[in-house]
Amino acid sequence: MHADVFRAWITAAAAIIEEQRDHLTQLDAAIGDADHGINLARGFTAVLSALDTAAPATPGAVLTLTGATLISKVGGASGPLYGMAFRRAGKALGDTADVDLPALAAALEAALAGVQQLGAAREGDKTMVDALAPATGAFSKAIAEGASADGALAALVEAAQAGAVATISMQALKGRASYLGPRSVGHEDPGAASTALILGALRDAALASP
Amino acid sequence: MHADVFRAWITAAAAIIEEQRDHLTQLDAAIGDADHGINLARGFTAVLSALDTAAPATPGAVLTLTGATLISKVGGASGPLYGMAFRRAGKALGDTADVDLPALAAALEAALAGVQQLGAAREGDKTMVDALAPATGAFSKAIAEGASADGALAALVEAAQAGAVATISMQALKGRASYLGPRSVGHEDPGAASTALILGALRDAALASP
Amino acid sequence: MKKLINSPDTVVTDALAGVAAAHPSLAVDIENKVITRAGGPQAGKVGLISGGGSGHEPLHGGFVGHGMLDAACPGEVFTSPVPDQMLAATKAVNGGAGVLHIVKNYTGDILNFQMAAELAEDEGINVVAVVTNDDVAVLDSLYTAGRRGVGATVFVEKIAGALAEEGAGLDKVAAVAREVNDRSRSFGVALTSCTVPAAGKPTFDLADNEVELGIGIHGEPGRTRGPLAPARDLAAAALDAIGADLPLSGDLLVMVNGMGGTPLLELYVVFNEVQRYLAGRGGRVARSLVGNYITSLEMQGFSVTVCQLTDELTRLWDAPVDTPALRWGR
Amino acid sequence: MKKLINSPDTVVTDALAGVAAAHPSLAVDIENKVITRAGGPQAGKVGLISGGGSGHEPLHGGFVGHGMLDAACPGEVFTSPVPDQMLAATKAVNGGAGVLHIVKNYTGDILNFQMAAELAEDEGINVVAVVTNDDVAVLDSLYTAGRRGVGATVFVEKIAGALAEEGAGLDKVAAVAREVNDRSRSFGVALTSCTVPAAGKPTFDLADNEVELGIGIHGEPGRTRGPLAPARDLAAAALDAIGADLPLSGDLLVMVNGMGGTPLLELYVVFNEVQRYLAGRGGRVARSLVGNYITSLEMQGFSVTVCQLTDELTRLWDAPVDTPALRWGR
Ligand SMILES: Nc1ncnc2c1ncn2[C@@H]1O[C@H](COP(=O)(O)OP(=O)(O)O)[C@@H](O)[C@H]1O
Ligand SMILES: Nc1ncnc2c1ncn2[C@@H]1O[C@H](COP(=O)(O)OP(=O)(O)O)[C@@H](O)[C@H]1O
Ligand SMILES: [Mg+2]
Ligand SMILES: [Mg+2]
Ligand SMILES: [Mg+2]
Ligand SMILES: [Mg+2]
Repeated sequence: MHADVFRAWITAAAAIIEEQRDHLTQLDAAIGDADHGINLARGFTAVLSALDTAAPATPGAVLTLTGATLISKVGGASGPLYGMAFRRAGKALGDTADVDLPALAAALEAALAGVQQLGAAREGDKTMVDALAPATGAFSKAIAEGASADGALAALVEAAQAGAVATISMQALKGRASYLGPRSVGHEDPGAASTALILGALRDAALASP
Repeated sequence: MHADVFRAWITAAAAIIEEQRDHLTQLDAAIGDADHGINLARGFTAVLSALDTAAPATPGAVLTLTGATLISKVGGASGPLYGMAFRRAGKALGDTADVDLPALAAALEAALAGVQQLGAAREGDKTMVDALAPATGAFSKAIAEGASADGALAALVEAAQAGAVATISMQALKGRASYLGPRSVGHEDPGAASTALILGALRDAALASP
Repeated sequence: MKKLINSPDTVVTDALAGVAAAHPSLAVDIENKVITRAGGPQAGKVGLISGGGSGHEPLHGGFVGHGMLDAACPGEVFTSPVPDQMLAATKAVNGGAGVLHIVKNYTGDILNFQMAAELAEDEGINVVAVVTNDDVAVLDSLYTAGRRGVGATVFVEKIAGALAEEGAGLDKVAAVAREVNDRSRSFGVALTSCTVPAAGKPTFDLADNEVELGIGIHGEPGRTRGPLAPARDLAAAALDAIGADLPLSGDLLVMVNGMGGTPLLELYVVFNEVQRYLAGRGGRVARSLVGNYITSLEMQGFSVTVCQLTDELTRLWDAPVDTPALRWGR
Repeated sequence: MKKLINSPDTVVTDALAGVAAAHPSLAVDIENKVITRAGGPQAGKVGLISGGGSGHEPLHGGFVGHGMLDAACPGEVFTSPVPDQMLAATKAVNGGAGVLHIVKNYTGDILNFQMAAELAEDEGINVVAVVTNDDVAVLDSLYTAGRRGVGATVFVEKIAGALAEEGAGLDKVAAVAREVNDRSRSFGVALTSCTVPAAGKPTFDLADNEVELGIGIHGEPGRTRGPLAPARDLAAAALDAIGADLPLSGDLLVMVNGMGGTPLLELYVVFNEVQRYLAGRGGRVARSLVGNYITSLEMQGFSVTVCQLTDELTRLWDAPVDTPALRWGR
């Protein structure tokens, strides 16, 4: 997969975030402060224009610029966390022009590591990690088992979506939702939901690529 | 009529004002600042305890103390105006122990004169004057024509009530309601309404007297 | 009705007890509802008192202190105080040089202060009353009780207070108070109504897409109702009304005042539009206030007050003031 | 949604333009959203910066000035600012003696300030971060992101700012900031919700007879919901929670803070109950603030913050301060 696929990914992610903006904000209103969709929509809009201006040549450069822009434009908890995720993924890809599935898996593992290093959340804490961790795990496992691109990407997205849904029954231990204690149970974590959307955009972009 | 009749009047007035408190306040909400009923209820409550403590011996003293207490306790526009009205009425009665109808009529004329001197409102300005002026006029006229106490007091109250209702179609030229200009038309003036109630209480007290 | 009170009957006295506890520089007579400077009257200094209904805080009690008022008498919520309070305040601040009554133009305030002044004169105290009437939303004609006194009252209290602090006589202090009022105009806009505690329900209703243009500080309706519009348009509506009555050029003292329930963030948005509008017409915001200074309980909305400055008025505005709500220079 | 804005996207920058126009003593970089003192960095003085989401005004921009902050960086409404802003502010106020970051304990603020500090260190600027976490409504345990930083932030900014103004070094300034935070606790109560402009609807719903006990400044739900109660009981609920974590005896600095939509009249009613409660437990209100200092847009409600004073902290509290929202002594 070349740089254009990754640009397509970010473009698709920006589109679905914009579309789901109010939904994500409402999820955040229930257990946070009602700005997650607003934050990410603002961030990805800035990312798109940054990609237009800089037109990075490699997959790694696309993701690194995406991460840096999110850090500069989003704020809140999700800005640094998603920013770190994309930057680490970009750095992991180095300057290869054509990314294969194992390299993509390694990049996603690096993204997860970056999020956990910065935010110190573990699986079960009711955060984006609960979507990202199972997703990367399922993706790497599928690839190791020799799955096709379709199969591996399907596994990635299914695991992310299942992980996001699973946060509904969790009590938040990190982030703003943790202030609610037991009252956080019964609501889907907005960051986990946005992670599932962003990984869904990755699958769509990758499958659309020749 | 002796002092007890006048005490009975003020007691009955306090009761009806308390009962109509919210209605008067709502009338004031429509074209003023939603406190007329509250103001008068506070004032007449204070008047009752003042009458209990001082137990004035003459009709004039009852009304003078009523006026002084309203001035001290009500505030707003209606406090000084009703206060002046009762004080002037009390002074007009002097220290007679037994007030006849002509003396009562003269006292009410003095009350009206006091209100107009202080507030400079004329009939038609949509104020308490529009209830008080026709009422005193009708009362004096009935007495001059030799009407019975019942008849004269009935004329007093009917004219006051008709005057209050007539304020509905007036545009306010005085007081807070005047800020509304033409928008003040269509609402009954709260002070005219309370004047009709207070004069109604006078009739009841006078008729109840032996 | 959702309010932080113990009961509608005690809200004013409970708040006064809070004022007493919060501000050692003030002396508060809770029973008679009079707030004075702790120091007592200053011999030879003109005393300044004002008063009006409660619910407009920090006006007037928050402006008692060095360089501004000597005393304030708060009435019940939205109801002018009674002559007894005003007389007590007048006596408490009389340092022998006479007392200025600063009265907002409402029938109730006028009548009660008038009676208080007569009582004070009977006790040999020289009283001059200055009436503020800066609200251009009301046409000043034979067909109304006259323009209402609103934001200019804050300017009058500050500037007349500064001159009195310098030792000027009663006539001079009254003259500068009248001058400030004459050079000032205001206009208010409400986004929501407010609820008088004892009434228990909102004074008026506004639809979600409506604003009241020309609102009074007691929730008296204004000139017209209009659609909810961007801050730029609402600021322009207020300034158009003011500009029709007062030239908006030259050095100006401008207050963008919150009605009590409007966030400071929004007041700064309005102030930005106000200063842009004025700049476009040759007006220079030489001095300004942005915040809650003369409020209407929890009402959301704003008012704009503009005063044409002179060098002398600017000097007096800049003079030291030390009150709970306005403080600089010491 | 009824707000005095031009559009949700421009509310923060429009307000910053208003701040710039209203306060000549401040320099406002509207594009980068950084408010600094007009003077620029003072050689040899420790620089103090803070920042956080907008919607809490006057916090933090209203506290920039002599004796308090050197700079503030406002984020979008209820969203922490980004590292770029914090870095720009840090560079702008660095007088060579290092820079103190005053950070309220929220994941977003922590992470963004952390990144900014790393970037600043890369540029050779010595940065120390002090995190405020005074909100007792949140249990400080492994099961939460830790207590939130609320009202104590105002005390920290004032007192650390005073010490920095005296020329103390970064370590000493950071130490007193931590001391103030350690000696302070807060608890908030909401009567109504608030609406983030870009969201367009209230963050949460409260029934007409309900209050949220332990509300956060971004409308985060608190410990529990309770019935609307008299001010006396709500004040007691807040102080019971604070007293469970901090002895309430001795000389205290007490703030009764409005959430933005509560009238000052009601805040004084609450303050009266607070001081009576404290007096009953041997606490003396030695210093106090009553008003809107750390708000949540138009939310109605209050918070109480109590700080155990020492002679040194009292001295630093009394030191001159000259900012838009807090001013005395000059
Ligand atoms: N420590 C953390 N580790 C990982 N993710 C986190 C952490 N804290 C918060 N998050 C994620 O951030 C999301 C909230 O993002 P957002 O609403 O944009 O920021 P804020 O909470 O500052 O308003 C949460 O739903 C959660 O998924
Ligand atoms: N100038 C006046 N002359 C006579 N009556 C007046 C005048 N101004 C106001 N009023 C009466 O006072 C009433 C309002 O009283 P109230 O609401 O208690 O005082 P306020 O208007 O100060 O709130 C009006 O309904 C009107 O009848
Ligand atoms: Mg959020
Ligand atoms: Mg009224
Ligand atoms: Mg009134
Ligand atoms: Mg946020």
